[in-house]
Amino acid sequence: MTQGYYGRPIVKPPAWSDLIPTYFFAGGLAGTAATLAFAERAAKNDRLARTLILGAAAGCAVSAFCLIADLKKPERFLHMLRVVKPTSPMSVGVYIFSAFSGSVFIAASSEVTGIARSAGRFFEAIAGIIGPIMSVYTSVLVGDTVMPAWYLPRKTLPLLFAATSASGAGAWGLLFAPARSNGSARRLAILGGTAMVAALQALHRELGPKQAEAYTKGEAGALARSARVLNISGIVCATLAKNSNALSKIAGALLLAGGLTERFAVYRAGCASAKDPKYVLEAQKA
Amino acid sequence: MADWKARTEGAKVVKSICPYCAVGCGQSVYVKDEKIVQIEGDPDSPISRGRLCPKGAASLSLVTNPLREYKVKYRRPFGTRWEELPLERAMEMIADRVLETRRDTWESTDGDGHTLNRCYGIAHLGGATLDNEENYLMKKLYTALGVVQVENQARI
Amino acid sequence: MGFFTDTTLCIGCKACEVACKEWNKLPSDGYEFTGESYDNTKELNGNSWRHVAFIEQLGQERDTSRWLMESDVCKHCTHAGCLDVCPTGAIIRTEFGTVVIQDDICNGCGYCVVACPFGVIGEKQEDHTMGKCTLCYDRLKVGEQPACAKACPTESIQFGVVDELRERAEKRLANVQARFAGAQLYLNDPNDGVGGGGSLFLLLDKPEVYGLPPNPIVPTKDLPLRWRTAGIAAALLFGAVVLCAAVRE
Amino acid sequence: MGTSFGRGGATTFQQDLQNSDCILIMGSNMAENHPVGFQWVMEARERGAKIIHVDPRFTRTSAMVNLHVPIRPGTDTAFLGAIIHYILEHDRAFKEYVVNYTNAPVILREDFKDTEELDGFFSGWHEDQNRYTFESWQYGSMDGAPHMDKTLQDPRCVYQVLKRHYARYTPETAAQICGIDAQQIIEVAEALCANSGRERTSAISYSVGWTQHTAGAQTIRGAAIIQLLLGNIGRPGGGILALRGHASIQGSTDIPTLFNLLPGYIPMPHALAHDNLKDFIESGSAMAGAWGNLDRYVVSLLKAWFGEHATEKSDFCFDLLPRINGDHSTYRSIMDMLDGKVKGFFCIGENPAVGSGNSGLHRRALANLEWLVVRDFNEIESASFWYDAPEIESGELRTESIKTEIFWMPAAGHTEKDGSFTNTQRLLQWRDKAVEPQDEARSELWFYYHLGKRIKEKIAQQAEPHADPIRFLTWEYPETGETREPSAAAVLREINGWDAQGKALSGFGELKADGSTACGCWIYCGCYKDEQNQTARRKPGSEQNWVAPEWAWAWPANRRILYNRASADPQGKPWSERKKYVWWDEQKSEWIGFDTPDFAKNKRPDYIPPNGAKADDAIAGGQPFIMQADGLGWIFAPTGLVDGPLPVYYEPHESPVRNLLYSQQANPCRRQFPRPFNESNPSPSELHGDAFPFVLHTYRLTEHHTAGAMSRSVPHLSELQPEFFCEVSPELAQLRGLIHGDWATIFTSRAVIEARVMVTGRVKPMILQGKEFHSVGLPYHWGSRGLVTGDSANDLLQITLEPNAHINETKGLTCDIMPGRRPRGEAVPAFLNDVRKRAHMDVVT
Repeated sequence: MTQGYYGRPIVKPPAWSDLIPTYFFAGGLAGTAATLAFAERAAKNDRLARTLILGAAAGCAVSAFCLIADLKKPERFLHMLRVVKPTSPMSVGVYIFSAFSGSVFIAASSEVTGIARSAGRFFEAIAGIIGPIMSVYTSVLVGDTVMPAWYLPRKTLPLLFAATSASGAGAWGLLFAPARSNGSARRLAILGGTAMVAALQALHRELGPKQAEAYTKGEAGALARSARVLNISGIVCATLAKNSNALSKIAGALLLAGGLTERFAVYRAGCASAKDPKYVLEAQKA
Repeated sequence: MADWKARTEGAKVVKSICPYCAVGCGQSVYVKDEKIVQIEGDPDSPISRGRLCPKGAASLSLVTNPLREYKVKYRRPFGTRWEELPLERAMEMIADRVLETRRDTWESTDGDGHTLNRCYGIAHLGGATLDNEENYLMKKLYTALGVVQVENQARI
Repeated sequence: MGFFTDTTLCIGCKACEVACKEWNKLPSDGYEFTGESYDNTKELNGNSWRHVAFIEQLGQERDTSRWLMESDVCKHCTHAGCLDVCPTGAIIRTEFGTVVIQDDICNGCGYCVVACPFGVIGEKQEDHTMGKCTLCYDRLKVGEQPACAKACPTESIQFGVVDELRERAEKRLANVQARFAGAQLYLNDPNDGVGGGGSLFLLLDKPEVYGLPPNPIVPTKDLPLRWRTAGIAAALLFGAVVLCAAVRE
Repeated sequence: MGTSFGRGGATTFQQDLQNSDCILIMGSNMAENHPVGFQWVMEARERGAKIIHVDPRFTRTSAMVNLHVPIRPGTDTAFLGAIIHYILEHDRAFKEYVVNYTNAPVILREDFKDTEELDGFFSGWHEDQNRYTFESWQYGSMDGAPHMDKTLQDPRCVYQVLKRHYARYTPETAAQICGIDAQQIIEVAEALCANSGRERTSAISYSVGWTQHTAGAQTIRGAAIIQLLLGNIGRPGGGILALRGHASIQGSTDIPTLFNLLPGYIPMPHALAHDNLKDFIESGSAMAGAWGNLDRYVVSLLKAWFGEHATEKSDFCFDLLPRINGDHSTYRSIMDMLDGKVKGFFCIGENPAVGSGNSGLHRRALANLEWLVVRDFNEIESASFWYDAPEIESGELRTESIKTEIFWMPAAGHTEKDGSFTNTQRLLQWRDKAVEPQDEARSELWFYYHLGKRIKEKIAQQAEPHADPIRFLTWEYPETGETREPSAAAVLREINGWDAQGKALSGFGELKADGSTACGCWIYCGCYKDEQNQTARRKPGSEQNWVAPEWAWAWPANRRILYNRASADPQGKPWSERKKYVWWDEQKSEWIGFDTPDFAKNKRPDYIPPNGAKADDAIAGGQPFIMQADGLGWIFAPTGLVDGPLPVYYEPHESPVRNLLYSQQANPCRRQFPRPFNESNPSPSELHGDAFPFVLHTYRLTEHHTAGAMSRSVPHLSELQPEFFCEVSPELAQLRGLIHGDWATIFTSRAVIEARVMVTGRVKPMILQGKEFHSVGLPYHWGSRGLVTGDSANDLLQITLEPNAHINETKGLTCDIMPGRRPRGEAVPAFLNDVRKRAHMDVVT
C-alpha cells in the first residue's frame, strides 16, 4: 500500500543540481588540504605544502563556481552578503567560505608568484585554521533541513563529512606530490578513508534499519557501494604506495573518486528520503 | 516583491455578473487605464456574498485567454484555409446570404393552404450566455425575417 | 493573520486555487492527468500556492463512504524553517505575522525548499525565484482579505487573526466531533514542532492521509547541537591532520 | 413546472434554501455545477437540515450530504413515484394544503382511463399516430368551477386516481428498477414527510439530470406532485429550484430563442390553429387567471415590434408573424440541414460540434450547409470542423468537398458590453460595460442590430418579396461610441414597455389590449419601472433581509418566491410563526410580508369571484396559483403535456433491462429520428438487447464549462482537469481489463471514442432485477481544440427527444467499453460497421 497521499513526498527534495554535492566534495577537500598545507609548512615540507595549498585553491575555485552556478539567479549571489544570519548555516557558510577561500587565494597566489611571502604564509595559516570548519560546516547545512537522511544522523554526519574531507585532501597530496614528500598525505588518506568507511557504518547504526534504507537502497545505495569499493581499494593502494609514485597516484585517484562518489551517495540518500514519504512518516511516528 | 501594493488600488470598479452558470454571482471588475486588472466576487450580492467558484474566479483569464481572436475569419466554399475579411464586408455578405436564402426558401402556405409566412432555410442556435437584450433583438429580427427555427442552449 | 481551513465544509471546487493564481499571476503548472481522484494539481509548489487534496475512502459499505477534500496552503509557521535558513533575508516575517518571500531579493538558492517541513515551497516558473503563499500580503496592505478566502464558496477557508481562528477552530471541533468521525485539529498547538501554524486545519483523518507531516518540526530546532557536533568533528579533523603531519616514518 | 404551477421558472430562490428543513437534490450535482449557490445548502446543513442527494454518481455533492442514494440513470420517475406512493399509503400529505390549494379534490371525467387500466397508457392513445388526444383528460366540468370532493373520497377525484395510479410504485418495486434498497427510498420519503407540514418545509432542487431524459417533463411533474402533497410550494424553505447551467438560460426561455414561443411564454402562432389575432387569443387565453389577459400581452408585443403599423385595422400586424406547424427544434433543424432543407445557420455562442448529443451528426449537418455564421471568443470546433473534425480524420468528410461558407466572428465578453442576465431564480441582473471590446470583437446586440439595419436598408433600396414584416419592424435604438453600439438599456426599456405617452410601464397590470401600450415581454414588464433600470439595483444584501428585494429585479413583479399566497393558510394567516412569509393584514386590508405578494394585493382571503368574472378577478381569495385557470396547483395536469396527465415510469430509450412496471418499454411519445449515424442500440425485448451492456451517462465537472469553449481556453481551468476520462467501478475494470490511468475505448453504434481510465469506488455496480449491471461515466467537456483536447463524449449519444420540451436524452443510454486506445483514421468506420454487425444492426432503415 502506498503511504501518505498517493505516495507523494511530504517534504520536497532539494531543487539543487549536482553542482551542490560537487561543492561539498571540493569545499571539504579544500578545507582539509589547507590545514595539511599549514601543518606541512610548519614541518618544513614545502613541496607537499605547495601541492596542498594549490589543491585548496583549486577546490575553492570549483566551489565558487558550483555555488554561484547553482543559484537560480546567479547575478544575485551578492544578496547573500546583505545579511548575517546565524540561523542559516548557508549564510554562516558563505562567510566561512569567503574568509577561507580569500585566505587560500592570497596564500596560493603568493606561493605561485613568490610575492609577499610572509603575508602568504600568514593567510595560509589562517586558512589552515579555518580549514576543518570549512570541511565540516556543510554537514550542518544539510543537517539543518527536513530531509530525514540528513536531519536524523546528528552525530555521525559531521564525522562522515570530516572523514571524506580528510581522505580527499590526502588523496590530492598522493596524486600531485612526489612519493618521497607525500608521507603525511598518505597517512591522512588512509586515516580519512578508513574513517569514512567506519563513519558510514556508524551513520547506518544511528539511523536504524528503516531510515538507513535511504543510504542502502536505490541510486544512493549503488553509489555508496561503489564508493566503498573505491575507498577500500584506495586505502590498500595507499598502504602499499610508500615510495611508489605510480601506486601513490593510483591510490590518490581511487580515493578522490571514492570521496566524490560518497558525497553523491549522501546527497542522493537525502533526496530519496524526501521523495518517499515513508521516511518522514517513520521519523515522525508518535 | 518590488511592488507591495495591490494592483486594484485606485482602480475603477465596475459591477458585473459572472458569465458561467446560472447562480448569478456578483462580480467586481477592476479597471485601470482601460484594462481589466482583476475580477473578483462582489460582496454586496445577496446570492454569492462575494464568493466565486473556480470558473467565476477565472473570468479575467476567460476574457483575456490566449486563444481568443479579434478578427473576422472567412472560409469560402470548398476552401482549405481561413482568409481575412473586414468586419463591414462580412456584415454585408451575411445580410446578402440571409436575404437570398429567405427568397429561396420562403413558404407562404402549407400544402392545405394554411398560412405559414416563413423562411424555412435559415436556422439559429444560440448559447445561453447571451443577454436578455440580445435574445430580444434576435427573436425580433428573426421573427420579422420569418425564421422560426430559432433555438438555444435550453433545448440542449 | 492566518487561515483556518475547515475541511468539513470543503466542496473541492478549487476556487481557491484559481483565485490565488489569478491574483498572484501564477502560470498554469502543466496539463497532466494524474488519476489521483480529482487532483491534477498534485502538490504545493512555486506555481501553485493552494492545492486541494482529494482522498476517496469508499468501502463496500455506502454509509461509511466518504470523499475527503482539503485545501492545503503554506502554514506560515510560528517557527518557520524557510525563514530561518534563508541566507539573503528574502524571507521575512511581515507586520501581519505572516511569512513572505520577497522575490526581488530571493536569489533562488533553494535552501528554503528543503527546510520546509511541509514541502510547501518550490521554484516559480516565471522568474526562477522560490515561491509560496504570501497570504496575499499586497491585499492585506489595503485591507482586503486573501484571494482564496474571499472566493471560497462555503467558508471552508476562513481568514482572520490567528488567536481568534484558534478559538474558532476549537469551537468548531467540539461542534462537529459527533457528526464527523476522525475530526481533529492540525497545527493549532503553539507548543508543537513549528510553534503552531498561522494556517490551522480541521481534518477528518490523520494528517498523513492528506499528505501532511504528522509531527512537523522546524529543522533549526537542533541547530546549536549540530554546530557543537560539527565543532567536535572539525577539532578531530584538525587533530588528525596535525597527527599525520607530526608522525614521521 | 409551467404545467404544475403556471410558470416555467424556479418557484423559489437560492438563498431561501437556508430555511429548508430538508433538501432533496436530485438529477443535479449542485456542489460541482453550482458551487456558490451550494453555500445555501451548506447553511441549511449546518443548521441541522437533512440534505439528501439522489444521483447515479457519488459526486462532490454526495460527499457533502447526509444521505446519498445512487440510483440508475433515468429511473428518477420510478424513485419519485415510490415517494408519492409512500406519502399516500401512509397518509402523510399536508391535507389542509392539498384540499384547498391543489386540484386533488377535482373529479375527473368518466371516460378518463389511467395507466392502471390500460397497461401503461392513458385514454386517448392513438397507436397509429404515436400520440394522445387529450379530451378525456380534461376536468369533468369547466363551466364555472370544476366539480370537487373536498373529502377526497370520491373514487374519481384526482386524489383517489393518484392513489390507484401509484399503487404499483412500491418502494420494493422502485428499488429493483433503480438498483438500490427499498429502505433507502423509505428513508428519503420519511425525511421529506417528517420535514413538511405547518412547521417545517422541504425543498427539491434539480437540474439537467432530470431534463435530459425522454421522461424529463414528467420527472419534474413527479417532484411537483410531491411538493404539492406535502404543501411545500409557495413557502419559505420549500419549493422546487431548477438549477440552470448557463448565465441566462432562464432568460433565453423567458425571452425565448425557442421555436415554439414568443416572449413571455406566449405560444408561436400555429398554422393550423391561428388564422388571425382573435383566434390566437381565444385559443390561448384562459377564462381565469393571469392568462385571461393574453390579448393585452400579445397586442402590446405586436405594438413593440411593429409600432405605428400595428393598429386595430391591421389586426396589429398579427399576420406578419410566421407560423409553426410542427417541431422546429434544433434537432429537427439538424435533420433538415442533413437533408438540404436548411441552408443557412447562425451558431452564436454555442458549440454543437462538441456540446450537442450525437455531435458527429451535428458536424455532418454543418458540413452540408450553404453558409454558417459562428460567433464566439475563440475558433471553436463548430467553426473548425471542416478541417479537424473526427470525420475528416476518418476520411468520411473531405475538406475540399465541404461547401459550407463560414463566417467566424469575434464576440465581445461579458465585461465588454452592457446587458442583463436572468439567473436560475428568475432574477434579472444588470452588468455594466467595463472596457471596450478589442478590434473587431462586437456584442451580439451590435451584430443583430446592424444586421437588421443592413437588411432594412437593402429592402428599402430594392423590391423584396414579403418585405412588410421587415419594413414595419421598429428598429430604432440609440447608438454610442465609435463602434455604434446600440444601447442595451434602450432595448431593456422596450422589453419593459411604455404607455401611450411613451412613459415606462410599472407592471403588466398596466398593459392594454387596445394598442395604447407597447411591451416586448410582458413578464418582464416592471423591470424599467419609474424610468429606472430596476435590474441594476444593487442595495447590498447585508443591508436587507434574506429575500433582498432591492437587489436587482425578479420576474414577475419582483417576486422572489412564487405562489407565496400559499405560505398563509386559507384564512390568510401564516401556517406557523416559523414559516411565515406573506400574510393578510386585516387592518391594512392587504397582503404583506417579506416578499412582493404573488397575489392581488387587496384581494381578501375570503374573496369569492362573482359569476362571469374574468382573468385575475376569477381567482378566489384562497387560490394561490394565479396563473392556472382554476387557481390550483396541478397534481393532475389536464392540459399542457403531450405524454400524460400523470407521470409514468418508462425505461430510457436505450436501456439494459425491461420495464418492470408496464409492458410498454419506453415513453411511447418520445420523438425519434431513425437514420444513418443516429442508430439506436437495441434494448431488451429486442433481439440482441444485450449487445451494449453498460449504462452510459455524461456530466460536467466544476473545473470546466459545458462544451469547453469557456474553459478549455483558460489555462487556470484547463490544468485542473486536463484530460478526458471515464469513470468506472473496480468491478467493471476487472470485468473488462481496464487499467487505472491507462486508456479505454468506449463505443456505441454511433461512434467510438477514447478516454483515460479512472477506476474509482465512487462508481458501484447496480443490482437490477437480480442481475449486476455496470455504468460508464463520462464528463463531456473535451473536443479537438483548446489548451487541452480530447474526444467528445457527446459523439456517443443518440438523438431521441422528450416529447414536451424536445430535449435530447443524454443520460442513461447504453454503450460498451474495452481497454486500449481507439481505432484511428479509416479504421473508425470499419470498426463501427463491425460493432453494428455484431449487434445485428447491419441493416439500417
